[in-house]
Amino acid sequence: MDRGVLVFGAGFALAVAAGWLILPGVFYAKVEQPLAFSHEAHTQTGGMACEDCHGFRDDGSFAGIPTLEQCASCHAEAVGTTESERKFVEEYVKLGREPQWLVYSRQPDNAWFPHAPHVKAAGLPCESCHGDHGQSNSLRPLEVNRISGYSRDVMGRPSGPLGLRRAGGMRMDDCVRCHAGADLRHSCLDCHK
Amino acid sequence: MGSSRRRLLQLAGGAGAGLIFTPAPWRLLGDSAIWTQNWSWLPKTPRGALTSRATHCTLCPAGCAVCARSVGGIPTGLWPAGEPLCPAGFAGHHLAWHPQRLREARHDGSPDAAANEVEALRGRLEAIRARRSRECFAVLDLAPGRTASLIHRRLLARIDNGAYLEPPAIEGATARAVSALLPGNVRAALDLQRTKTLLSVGTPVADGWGSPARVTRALRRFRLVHAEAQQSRAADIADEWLRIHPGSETALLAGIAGILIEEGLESPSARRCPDYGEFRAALRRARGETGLAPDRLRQLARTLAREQPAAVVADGDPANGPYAPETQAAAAALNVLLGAVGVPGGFAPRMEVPAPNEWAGVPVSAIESLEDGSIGALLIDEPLPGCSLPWTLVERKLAKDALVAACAWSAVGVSRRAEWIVPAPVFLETLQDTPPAPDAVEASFRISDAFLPPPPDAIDAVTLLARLAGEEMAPAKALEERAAAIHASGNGALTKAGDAEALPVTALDSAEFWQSLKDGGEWRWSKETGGVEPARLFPPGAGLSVEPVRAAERVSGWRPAGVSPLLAKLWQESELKERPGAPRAGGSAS
Amino acid sequence: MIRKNAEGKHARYGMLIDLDRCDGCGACMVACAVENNIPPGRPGANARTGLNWIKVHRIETGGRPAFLPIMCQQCEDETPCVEVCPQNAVELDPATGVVGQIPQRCLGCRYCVTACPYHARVFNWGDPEWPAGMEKTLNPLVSPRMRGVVEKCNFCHGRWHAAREKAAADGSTGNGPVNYVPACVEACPAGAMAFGDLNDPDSALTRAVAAGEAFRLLDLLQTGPKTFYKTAFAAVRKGVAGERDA
Amino acid sequence: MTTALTPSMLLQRERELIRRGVDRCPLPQFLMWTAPWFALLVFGCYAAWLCLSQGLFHTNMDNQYAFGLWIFLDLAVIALGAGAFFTGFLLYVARKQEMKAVINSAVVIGLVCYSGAVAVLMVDVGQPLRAWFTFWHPNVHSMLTEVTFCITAYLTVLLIEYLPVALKNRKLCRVTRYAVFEYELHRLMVVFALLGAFLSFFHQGSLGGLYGVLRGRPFAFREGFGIWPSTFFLFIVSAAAVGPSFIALTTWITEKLSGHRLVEGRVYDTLARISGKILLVYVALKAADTLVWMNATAPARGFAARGFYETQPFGTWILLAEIGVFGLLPGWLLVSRRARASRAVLLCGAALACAGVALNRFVMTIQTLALPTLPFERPAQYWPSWQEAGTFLAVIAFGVLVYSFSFRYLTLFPQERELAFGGEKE
Repeated sequence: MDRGVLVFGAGFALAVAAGWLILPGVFYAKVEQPLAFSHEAHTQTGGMACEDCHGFRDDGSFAGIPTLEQCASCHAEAVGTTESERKFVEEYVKLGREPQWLVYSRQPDNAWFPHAPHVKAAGLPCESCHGDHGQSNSLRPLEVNRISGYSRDVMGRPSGPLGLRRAGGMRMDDCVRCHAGADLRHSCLDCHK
Repeated sequence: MGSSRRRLLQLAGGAGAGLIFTPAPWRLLGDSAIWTQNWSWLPKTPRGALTSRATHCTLCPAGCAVCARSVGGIPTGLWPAGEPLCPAGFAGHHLAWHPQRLREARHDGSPDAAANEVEALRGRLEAIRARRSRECFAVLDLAPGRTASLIHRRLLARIDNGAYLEPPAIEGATARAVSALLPGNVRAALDLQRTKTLLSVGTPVADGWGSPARVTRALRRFRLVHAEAQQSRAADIADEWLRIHPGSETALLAGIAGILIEEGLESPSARRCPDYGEFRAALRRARGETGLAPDRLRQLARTLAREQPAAVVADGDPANGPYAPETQAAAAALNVLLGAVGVPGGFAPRMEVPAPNEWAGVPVSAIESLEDGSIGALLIDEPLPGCSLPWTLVERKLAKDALVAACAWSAVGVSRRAEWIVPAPVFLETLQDTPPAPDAVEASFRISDAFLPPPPDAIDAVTLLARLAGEEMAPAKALEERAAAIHASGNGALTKAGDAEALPVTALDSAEFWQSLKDGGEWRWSKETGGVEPARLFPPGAGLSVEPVRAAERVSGWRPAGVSPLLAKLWQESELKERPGAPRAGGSAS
Repeated sequence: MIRKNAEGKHARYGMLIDLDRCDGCGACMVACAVENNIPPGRPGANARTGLNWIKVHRIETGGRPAFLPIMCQQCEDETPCVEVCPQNAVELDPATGVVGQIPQRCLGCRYCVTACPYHARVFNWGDPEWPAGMEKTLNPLVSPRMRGVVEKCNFCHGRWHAAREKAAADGSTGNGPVNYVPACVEACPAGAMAFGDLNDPDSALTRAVAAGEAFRLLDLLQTGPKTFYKTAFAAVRKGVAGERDA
Repeated sequence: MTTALTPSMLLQRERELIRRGVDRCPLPQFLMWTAPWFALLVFGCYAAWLCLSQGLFHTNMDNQYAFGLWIFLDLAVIALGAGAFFTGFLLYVARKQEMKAVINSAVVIGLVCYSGAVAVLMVDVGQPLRAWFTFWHPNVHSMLTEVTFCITAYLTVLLIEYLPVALKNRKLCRVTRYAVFEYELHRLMVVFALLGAFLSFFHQGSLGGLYGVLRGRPFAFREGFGIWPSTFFLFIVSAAAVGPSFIALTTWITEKLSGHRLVEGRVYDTLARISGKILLVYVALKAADTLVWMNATAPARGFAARGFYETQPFGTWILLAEIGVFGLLPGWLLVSRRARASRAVLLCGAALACAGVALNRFVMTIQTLALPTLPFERPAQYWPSWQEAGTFLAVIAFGVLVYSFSFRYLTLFPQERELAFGGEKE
């Protein structure tokens, strides 16, 4: 067991440690949201439900993130005292500038995810895919894959530290897990466009 | 020295081996493959609410009803709404983004402010007025027959010695020749939807003539006999193709007319025409060689006489432009002989869309009618692609130091000759309406709404002319006034978008009428006109000569596929439009 | 063959094209390009390098020429392209009978393009380019492809997705066949194209096929195409489908 | 503490790399020989870079000719590269000891042919970054999956077979650990030779199967046994037939270029004899298959056989040339002892055999795509663009360079020292 094997072993251990602990973080760039926003403030103190802001349009398509004027209907003037709300009213509502929210669940352009069949036909609760995002008090930064450009919540195996699975699931594996069970899995064309 | 390098190598070897057991290389492999589907230079589809609104396609006189599907307010497709659409219609929403679209004003090719052009034109106008010279201020309207054209003529009346010019158009040439035979200034149009047999001489019936989509849908209903020297697209789809000698169009028409008279198959209204005897004499002299067997000509004449209502169209062909006046006169005379003039299914009198009475303006004058060098300033209005005009025709009429300005959709059309070019708002950027279709007898008024913002310094020709005439006018205002005039006339009925039944105009108030027109509704007015008798067989002073057609100035005037780059799918990326027997551009059909 | 399964959930979409009505105007080709975000031709593109999911051919038949629109025939008997694709980027969707081409998995080896007897597959020889601003008019139901991948007609599967979403939004919970119309069928001014479900016995398509007036191209190759053609003239059928000794 | 390298020291260092008892031309002259090939390699890499970075519109391929000329050249190069597996098979299995003289050269030729072919495939494929999808989502029904698996596997086997040849280099085998590893590896060569033969048997066959399974192309479609069309077996036999001939050709060319004898006459004779016999077997099988195809397979699919040969320039001459001139003639030349005796006739027979197999690959690739399948289609012409030609020339240049360096620094021909320089027997 001369020194060569030891050195080789040291290099081996170093690489494995780096690979599993540090590298996954390096794959993703953290991007901050333009504004701090608390779902909890709106659902608890504001007493609102998911559908109030994230509703369906009358033609059945999902409206997604509320528009500025929807927010401005309550926030024409600062309702609370928090700094981020003041910044929202000053820099966005007054100037009529649409905040560029970063969407955690933005699916790739080639994936077709309609909310109507899942929410209305299958009656799934928002938490089944979005996890506890609805009760979050602050918005975590969006982790964008530096190479593929997709959000971490949407693409690739959840390789967090030691590969622990993240809460909620909007990755392909999560969709396939439900669809395979409910005999809804025919071919790639079901969800790809 | 040796051992430290070897140690380093061993360390690197260990690290390399260790990496294999971490997710890093495999994630790299996976992410780079996924990266190939999300390249930054690949366009992303737009996001936003999917909406669909009814409007009309005003890219050609047909004015077909369309449903504009939009994402976030930007139209992503025009789809049929009850009536068929032609290929250019499906890509009409691309005109606003056309790569050759002019977006900023230009003076002699270099970018300049649009306002300078208005000043330059106003200065030239003052100079013409000051010099009291014969020179006139002319507007060359390359999309004649629209409401904007009427406004041009009204505003030109306010500018002393203003002249309104229309390009020599092929379409409707026969209809114009037949109108000359009708008493009074009644305009005739071919009632194609009710025709049973149509003899088209050279007219490209299958390439955007008349209302292209309606012609395609009606093709199975009437028998089309097409006479042309080369196997064009119209010859392909015709039920019978007569391969005549090039230039023997007049001989063919005269031949058929002769056989009709010989066998006494001509219509009684023709016999009643005063110049019937003189026409028969002229026919005997006009014997020409058509390249067809005599019995085939006889059989064709009998078919035309038997399968009524039959009509003859000899507008001209894209290769040679409009036919000589003698040919069109012969075609008009043949229509009279067949009894196709003034009756449904033939050349019936066209209902005119009412316009406000105070819109009387300068008369329409053809470019040839002006004397040479008489145009001091020329404003070209080119809102659409599709009109090509031999510039020599216009150049002769320009004065030495004439100023040529243009309001154009792009700088590549006829407007490339202009010193000043200002971008004009195009289809879907401003309210527009369509000229009367050469193959529609009933009067109809349809407009296309504005979906997109026009380029920042775009000026409509009407607005520019209004500024010169010291008046405030915009396309929307003009259309609204015309709608009010139509509503005041109390004629016709309005079909709201999506409804089937038509409401008489009187049942709506003026504001609701205008609003439902903007929402894609359509006003129609048709009245069963009593049989109008043709006044004569021949326009006064026209002879009947059968020597080959004098190739007029090459004017295509057709609506080629300039609307969107996607039409390259037909003209370049497939062999569909290749002329049969043409040398193979790309190679085999695949 | 995908037979209709017990609950009647599976569809086998097919097409019936009346060659006597088609006059080669090309509206279907433009409508298809608008609906499926097919980019305008590269400079110098020709009939063989251009991108067209549906191509109309002009065919000499002695008398009046025939016009034949050809797109992917959605073959279902050991589909040639599905058999040869090395990484399963092409598969026959049992729910709709459509042969699906997945651009994200296709590595552009073009083996399926050689395998297809109908030349219905085209390859992106270069990156798709639209004039500045025109990408705002792309159809969100279809994702634009990238260079180096094969693409083909999938009976406007984006519209099938939209129809499924609309059905769910209107309260239907099942995932049975939905009614939708591809872009070319909606576009045809002459009404020459009919789209239907071969599993549905009383659709116009199935009746015409059962009545035997409809024929298929290259049916001796037994690939089971689901696009049927119809014509009243023997000369047109001979020009289009070749000698019929059988 | 490396001292400044004077030119003479450099030459001395370089000569130490060359095998003892064998002399090679001086380094400058060798570099003069490699310079044009390097230029060609750089030019070809630029052409390939254009295709990779901007897109395949740089080639003249299109939707009808989805496979271009470089795919035919790929197939031909892989067929010629079959010399490696077959020579290995003859040496380690059929116990033909003469093969020992050319086995190293055969391995290098095989490595060069396969790596070149795979490199061109990487440029020809539209999305090379997704090439691993075939391993991750394999379609077990597709012949191309099998080709991809076996070619990559056989490429690694070739690399492993190349290692001992490389490690016997005079300087490298001074490191004891390499020498021990090389010796151990040498004892395992039998296993790798067998593995190589098995993998080559399958991918040469699958390359043939690529065309045989095309039910949409009646010109190429063949019935077969089980899932393998007849072209599967024809491609294997033709590759095995042409392998030894190509080895004989390259050995002769190297002799001419290096100016001294490398192998005994007996080796040429054995290579030619084996190649001739298998070639005649191939011609018989090919003739039988063509008859079955013309009378049964194609007509059943509605395509009369003569229709395939009415499109210019693919007349019936191409069929007769492939079976007659390039099949029967070289077969007879290589088999008859009298003809084989004169080296010129032997080499001419070998060259004809190689050309025959290349013509077969050309016909299966280009003629299959050229012939129309729909009755109204018109045949189309295709001419490769300079980028295509440049990419393939780069592969040839890469091959020549690797072979030149291997010949200079490694022992490709063990008998060379004894034949050319009177040294002791290996």
